[in-house]
Amino acid sequence: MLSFEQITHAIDKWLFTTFNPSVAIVIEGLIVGLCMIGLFAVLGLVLVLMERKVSAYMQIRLGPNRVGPGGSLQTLADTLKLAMKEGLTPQGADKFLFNLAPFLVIVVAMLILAPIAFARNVQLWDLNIGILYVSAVSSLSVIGILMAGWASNNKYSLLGAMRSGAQIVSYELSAGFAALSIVVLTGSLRISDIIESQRDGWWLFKGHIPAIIAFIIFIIAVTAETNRAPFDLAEAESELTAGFHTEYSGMKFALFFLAEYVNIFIVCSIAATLFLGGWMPLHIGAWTGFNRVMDYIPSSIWFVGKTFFLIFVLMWFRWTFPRLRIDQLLNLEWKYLLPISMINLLLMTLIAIKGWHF
Amino acid sequence: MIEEISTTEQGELVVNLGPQHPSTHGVLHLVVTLSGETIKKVEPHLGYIHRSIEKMCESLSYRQFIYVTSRMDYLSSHINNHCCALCVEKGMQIEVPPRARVIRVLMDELTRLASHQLWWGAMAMDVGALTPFFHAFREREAINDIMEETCGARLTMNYMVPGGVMADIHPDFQRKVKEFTRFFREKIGEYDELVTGNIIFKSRMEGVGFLSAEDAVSYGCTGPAARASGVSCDIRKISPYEVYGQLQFEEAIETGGDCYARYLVRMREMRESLSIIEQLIDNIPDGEFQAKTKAVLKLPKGEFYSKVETARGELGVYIISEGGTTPYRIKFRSPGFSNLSALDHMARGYKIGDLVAVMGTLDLVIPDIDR
Amino acid sequence: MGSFSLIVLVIAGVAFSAGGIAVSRFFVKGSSNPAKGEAYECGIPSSGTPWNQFNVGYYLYALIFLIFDVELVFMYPWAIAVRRVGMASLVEIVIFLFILFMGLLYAHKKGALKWM
Amino acid sequence: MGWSSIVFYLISAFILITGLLAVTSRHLFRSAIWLLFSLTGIAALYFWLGMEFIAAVQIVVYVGGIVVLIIFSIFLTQQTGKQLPAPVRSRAIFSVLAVCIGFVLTCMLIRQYPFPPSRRFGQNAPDMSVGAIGSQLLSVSEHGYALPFEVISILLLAAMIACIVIAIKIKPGDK
Amino acid sequence: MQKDELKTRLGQALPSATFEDGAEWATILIDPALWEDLARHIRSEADLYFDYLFCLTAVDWKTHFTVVYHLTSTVHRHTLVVKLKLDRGRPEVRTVSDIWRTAEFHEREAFDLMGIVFAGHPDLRRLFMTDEWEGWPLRKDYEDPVNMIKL
Amino acid sequence: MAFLKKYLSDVYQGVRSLVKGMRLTGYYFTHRKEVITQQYPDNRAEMKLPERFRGEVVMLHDQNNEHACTGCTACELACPNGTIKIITRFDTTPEGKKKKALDTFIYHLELCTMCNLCIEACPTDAIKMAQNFEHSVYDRSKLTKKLNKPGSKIREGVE
Amino acid sequence: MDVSGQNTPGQQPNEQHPAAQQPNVRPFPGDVHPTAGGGILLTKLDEVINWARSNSLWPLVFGTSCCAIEMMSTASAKYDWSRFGFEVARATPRQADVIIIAGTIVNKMAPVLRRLYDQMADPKYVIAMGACATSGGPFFYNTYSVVKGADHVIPVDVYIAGCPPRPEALLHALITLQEKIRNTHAER
Amino acid sequence: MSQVPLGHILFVSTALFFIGCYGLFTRRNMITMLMSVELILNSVNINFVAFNRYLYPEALDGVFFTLFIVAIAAAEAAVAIAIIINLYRNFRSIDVEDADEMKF
Ligand code: SF4
Ligand code: SF4
Ligand code: SF4
Repeated sequence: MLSFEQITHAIDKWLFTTFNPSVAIVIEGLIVGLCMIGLFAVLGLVLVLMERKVSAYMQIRLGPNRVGPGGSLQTLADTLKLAMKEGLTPQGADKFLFNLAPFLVIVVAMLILAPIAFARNVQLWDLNIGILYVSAVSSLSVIGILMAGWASNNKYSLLGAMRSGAQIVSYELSAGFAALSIVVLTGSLRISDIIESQRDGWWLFKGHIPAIIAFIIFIIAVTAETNRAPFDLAEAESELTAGFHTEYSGMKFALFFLAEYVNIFIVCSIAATLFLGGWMPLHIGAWTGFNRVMDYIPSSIWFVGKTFFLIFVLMWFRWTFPRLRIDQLLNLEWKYLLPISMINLLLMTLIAIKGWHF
Repeated sequence: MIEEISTTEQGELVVNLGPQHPSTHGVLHLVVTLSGETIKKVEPHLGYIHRSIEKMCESLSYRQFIYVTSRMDYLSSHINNHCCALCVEKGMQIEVPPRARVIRVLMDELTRLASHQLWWGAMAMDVGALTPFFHAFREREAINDIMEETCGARLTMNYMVPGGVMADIHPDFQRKVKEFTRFFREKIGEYDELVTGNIIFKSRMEGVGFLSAEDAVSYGCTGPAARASGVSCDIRKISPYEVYGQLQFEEAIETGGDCYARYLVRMREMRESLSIIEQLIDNIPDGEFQAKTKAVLKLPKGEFYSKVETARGELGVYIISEGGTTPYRIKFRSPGFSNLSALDHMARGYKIGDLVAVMGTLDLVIPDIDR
Repeated sequence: MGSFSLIVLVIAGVAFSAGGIAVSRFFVKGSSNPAKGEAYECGIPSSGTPWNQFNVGYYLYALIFLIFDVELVFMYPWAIAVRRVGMASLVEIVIFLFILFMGLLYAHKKGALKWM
Repeated sequence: MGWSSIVFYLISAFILITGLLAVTSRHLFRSAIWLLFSLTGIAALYFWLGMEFIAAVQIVVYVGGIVVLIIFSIFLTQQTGKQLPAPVRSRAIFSVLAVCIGFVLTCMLIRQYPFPPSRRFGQNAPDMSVGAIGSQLLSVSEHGYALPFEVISILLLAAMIACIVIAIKIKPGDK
Repeated sequence: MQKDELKTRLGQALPSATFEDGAEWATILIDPALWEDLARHIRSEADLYFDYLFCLTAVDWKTHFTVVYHLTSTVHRHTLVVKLKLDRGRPEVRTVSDIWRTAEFHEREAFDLMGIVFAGHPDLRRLFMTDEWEGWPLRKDYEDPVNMIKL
Repeated sequence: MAFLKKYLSDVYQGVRSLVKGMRLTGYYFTHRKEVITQQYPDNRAEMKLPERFRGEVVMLHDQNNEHACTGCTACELACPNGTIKIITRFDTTPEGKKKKALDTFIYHLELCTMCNLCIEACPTDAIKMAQNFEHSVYDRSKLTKKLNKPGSKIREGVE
Repeated sequence: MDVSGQNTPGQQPNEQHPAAQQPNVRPFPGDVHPTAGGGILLTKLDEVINWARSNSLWPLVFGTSCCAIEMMSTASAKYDWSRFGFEVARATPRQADVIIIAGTIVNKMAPVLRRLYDQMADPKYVIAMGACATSGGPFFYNTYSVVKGADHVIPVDVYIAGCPPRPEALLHALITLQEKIRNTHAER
Repeated sequence: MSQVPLGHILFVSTALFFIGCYGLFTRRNMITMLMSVELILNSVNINFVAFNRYLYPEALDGVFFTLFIVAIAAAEAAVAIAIIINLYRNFRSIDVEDADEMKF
């Protein structure tokens, strides 16, 4: 069947045969840019709708079902409405930074998409420090939040921004350690290598207990990094009315909203790549028969499936748990996750060196 | 006065929570002085829903003024009406027929259940868990339907009249209530599963907002807020009204004094109310549902005080009559008012997140405080 | 398509956000009134500046984070080299981590990780 | 002059402009943001030089760490509401002069010294991958950096302890 | 302690007090000047120990005010009603908010709605009404043509 | 060691309690039958309101446009918040003597609190509570109603 | 079309619902008397904008008293207003589209309400829920502190009678508001 | 990258260095001075990397020097800011003008 891979490469070849390289690359860049914008929009719409439906069913209700078939157009209506809503800037706010913050957040989210492998050989830039690049760029997003909270000239915003600042930077550590424990196994930061190394099974299964621990820690950490409940102190509605984007309205608010969901997608896809083999179908050792069957499912499906499963898990957390208090939150990181992940990393190193993994 | 507060010592931040705020359950206005995230001072500002009910009642007849009181503590509106009816009956020595007494008590307990369910959902929402709210409302709706069938309204059912109840219970009443109790007995287990045992919730609640027994009495706290500190203050036990004297039920008392204790007290009260309902539902005596009363009620000259146990604590109605058809002066001693006065004492030194938890477990209803 | 994609992505991001905001600018004429620009504070006129607060708590965490961040950076090349270098790498990293772990313990003892 | 050199000059311009803004802006927070951009630009420069790892390190440590720390300290020291005072004119002029002179001199030096381009520059692109860095970092041979590696950890430990010792003093309640 | 025992007990504690009959609880009418001492007395005495002030009401009899304190004891479970007669010119009485903490809010309410001044109260401000509100709404002679529409 | 044991058991207990909660929400997520939503605007037709539900006060008219209101204003007096205004007129009976009769029954729905006191008070059961609750309008003057239909008159034999 | 009580189902007390008996007399929803630009032909763009606005009304979390409880019930599972996409209740007026004034507005609260309304971003709508918000309701007479109807403070788009209006009534009001939005010129 | 001569990169780094110096001279606020120092350090890093890339592409020592400089810069920034905060806490000002009477 026609897979993502073939399409993209056909386009690529055609461009480079018909035009001279520099023109071709410009055109290709144009296409890619449009695709990415499209991806953003679609992700925003789909994920928000998904969230609302999931929460609805967990809360024994129906959720949006009147706008469009089965409520499918609900989020579209919301987006349009937000676009048609006045975006006001409070006086006393630092206008420049206030307007800059949403841009920064969106651009950062965009940049992280570069090394993500959406399907077999479908990847913008397979750079040799893939994972490190992702964690590096994602550490930029906290600046956007601090900027927004700072510029709003609003107490709730400032409190929310400081909270999420401390929270995000803290949890970056354990996320990094968890990722490292896979890097130790693969011996490369390159995304494609990491996926390739799971040809005979996903690390989650190959890596014994340490891999599972690392996986859990990673999920918790990214939940905190994306300010999701139960770690959503930045937007703790009942305490600070809306956290760092209290003063944002209309499209600027929509951009924050969108960036939040795109970040969720990104971290989940990274988790899927590290532990569940990205687009790699479920292979088990040398069971060639089984593996071949699995290969019939196109790689893009695998990738999307895994990612959305993880996203669902995040939503499951959100709609089940109460919110932590700020000090408990930081305790969890510094007293539990960080030490555990350090020890876990050492175990993993031992396994890697001794080659005990499958 | 906000200006005068805001010039605090360097590094202290004065934040207004409310009047419009998700977690203040209405229009309570708290001026919170923070240093970092730690609460230095909480100053409640009331009156954003002060509807001058006491003044109104001075110009309403003894039949009419009852309905206004269901707007005070609308979550236990039934019990408010009950208290007023009791006070009028006390003044006129009306003998309430036994059937009416039992019906009243049943309604009270159902109201208490509904109120506690809403509290449970809302408080879980305050600490960030959104799903319990919807589960709680499923049960609450079941109660509302029963109420609606018999009283004709979902929330502000004006069902109590001096001398009994306005109408006889609906034929389906007993069946439905039995169904409900069976249904709720199993669901309350889910409550524990979802919230009570949850490690995050526990750590949010335990050791937060401590209130000692002495302070509880001195601040005039009543109801679950005081019982959680080990003060026995259940009017249903101390000075039983209606048929509470003949019933077997326990006064839920904890000694923790913190938010978690208050939480547990209310959870136990739900079970107690259930058992009360189960005791009564099958043996409602036959007979009149309303005593014969004159068309126009006149209380003799004098003072009459009656108190009942609402879902929030001790509600007192103090009527001073000059012998006319309207009260000369009427005073509602509302439980929330006194409980709120302890808020500052309870919240000091904790985090701003804890303030939300404390308010959640105090279960404040602002119109009840402001009146 | 290599590093060129970064440029493309930046441009795409800016274009996306700018486009969105431009649309709203174009379509909505907002009414304006004195209260609109004021900071929202639950409907009460905001008092004092939000920028006067001193909470070392957040800052301490950021501080310790920075240290561990640098450590993490150094561990990436290590993690890759583990397979090639073998047991020696484990020894070295154990020393490395141990020393920093001391730091963590010290911070814990001093209560720097205790929220105030 | 091809794509890459255009990109280079763009990046350089970006770095210098934002850097200049960072040291001249009168809003403390803004100048921090400009610094952030300047550092990011430098990271981009490393990317352009083909040193992805260093670029990532630059972002992680400087942008993700130091700038965040600076922003926090700005939050704490409350300078942020008001503008910074403009530099005293005499001092400004003096420093501009000094800086320009120094700059010109250095540039002249750079110009007249012919940097001998490495023989192997064109062919066999060197192994700049992280793996190489890693193994050399861990190796104990004469080109190895194992010892500095460990020493760094000591340094970090010292820094952390120092910070805590200083910071503990200022904990409200402890003073 | 029962109603009449309470009366005798208080009678010897405070000879000048007069008792009202016919009410549900022991009701004692005293001179405002003596109130604070009596309050401390009945709060502290072991056999009285009225530690719980559950209602504080201010009543406007057109000629004068009365302030009614409903006290009870969580130990002995007996109840006492204390009434103070204040003249309409300058209604002032000593605060008891330092004896029963709950009085702080109740007294503020009484001040706000009835204009009773409680000397020595920590902060005697308007509680329900806005600070710039004039008049004492619950007084019988209160008129507000703007807001009050008579039925 | 004891510290470590406690540490681990803490972790275990915590995770267990969390899993419990997730199991519950998971159950509800997977069991659609638990959904209790009633889709209001679609179920208008079959919506069953209890007959005691108090939606608004209406005056009963029979087929030949007659009601039972004598204009005694008992309801007006009973109403705690002046929702009802009775305007009476005197029309002459065939016997030639003047008789008080209802002219207009003005009912301020926007004031009414559905407290049922007027119904209780009415000696002739001329008014009752209807279940209609859809009272949303764009301007509130539309909520002030005239309950007796134009041209309606009092039913024979009602005193 | 008017809702005056003549043809309410009072005559047949056992009839469940007005619509059941006079479907043609009272089209759903409410009475849509022509509002500004109601009758005139709308452009396609207007239709799209109005469609979006009417289908994503985010309410502000604003409940002062009893009616707020019924508002909660409307949000709750049984009458789930999220079916219409109303469930995104925002705590900050900047992101909210509609204030549902659920409860009594007293003189002390009025300026707050005004300020909240002012701080909302355009376009913004107001629903007065319950007798109190509509006219002062039970507290119309003999009270010194209650605002006699929220429309003395801010312009109201839709009024609901009832004390409290049952959740369906609130849904009905929201649908009525949607109707109104669809019939207005989208502002440019 | 081969078309861009090494001199240009050095030019950029020098410019950055002196921008940093300018900030160091003119600013009186400790935090901004710290920022200037960071700029200076970065300009040095650029040099290291560039030299390594252009002149000794077979070795990695430039990279390592950069790495260690980064690490040291981080430590230095952390300590510096700790001190700044502490000064601020005690003296309510982080202006070097009044720094002279600041002593612990
Ligand atoms: S129901 Fe109550 S408020 Fe309504 S008209 Fe009848 S008496 Fe008046
Ligand atoms: S409705 Fe009934 S009570 Fe009212 S005026 Fe008519 S007859 Fe009298
Ligand atoms: S209308 Fe009725 S229910 Fe609603 S707020 Fe007013 S009194 Fe309460």
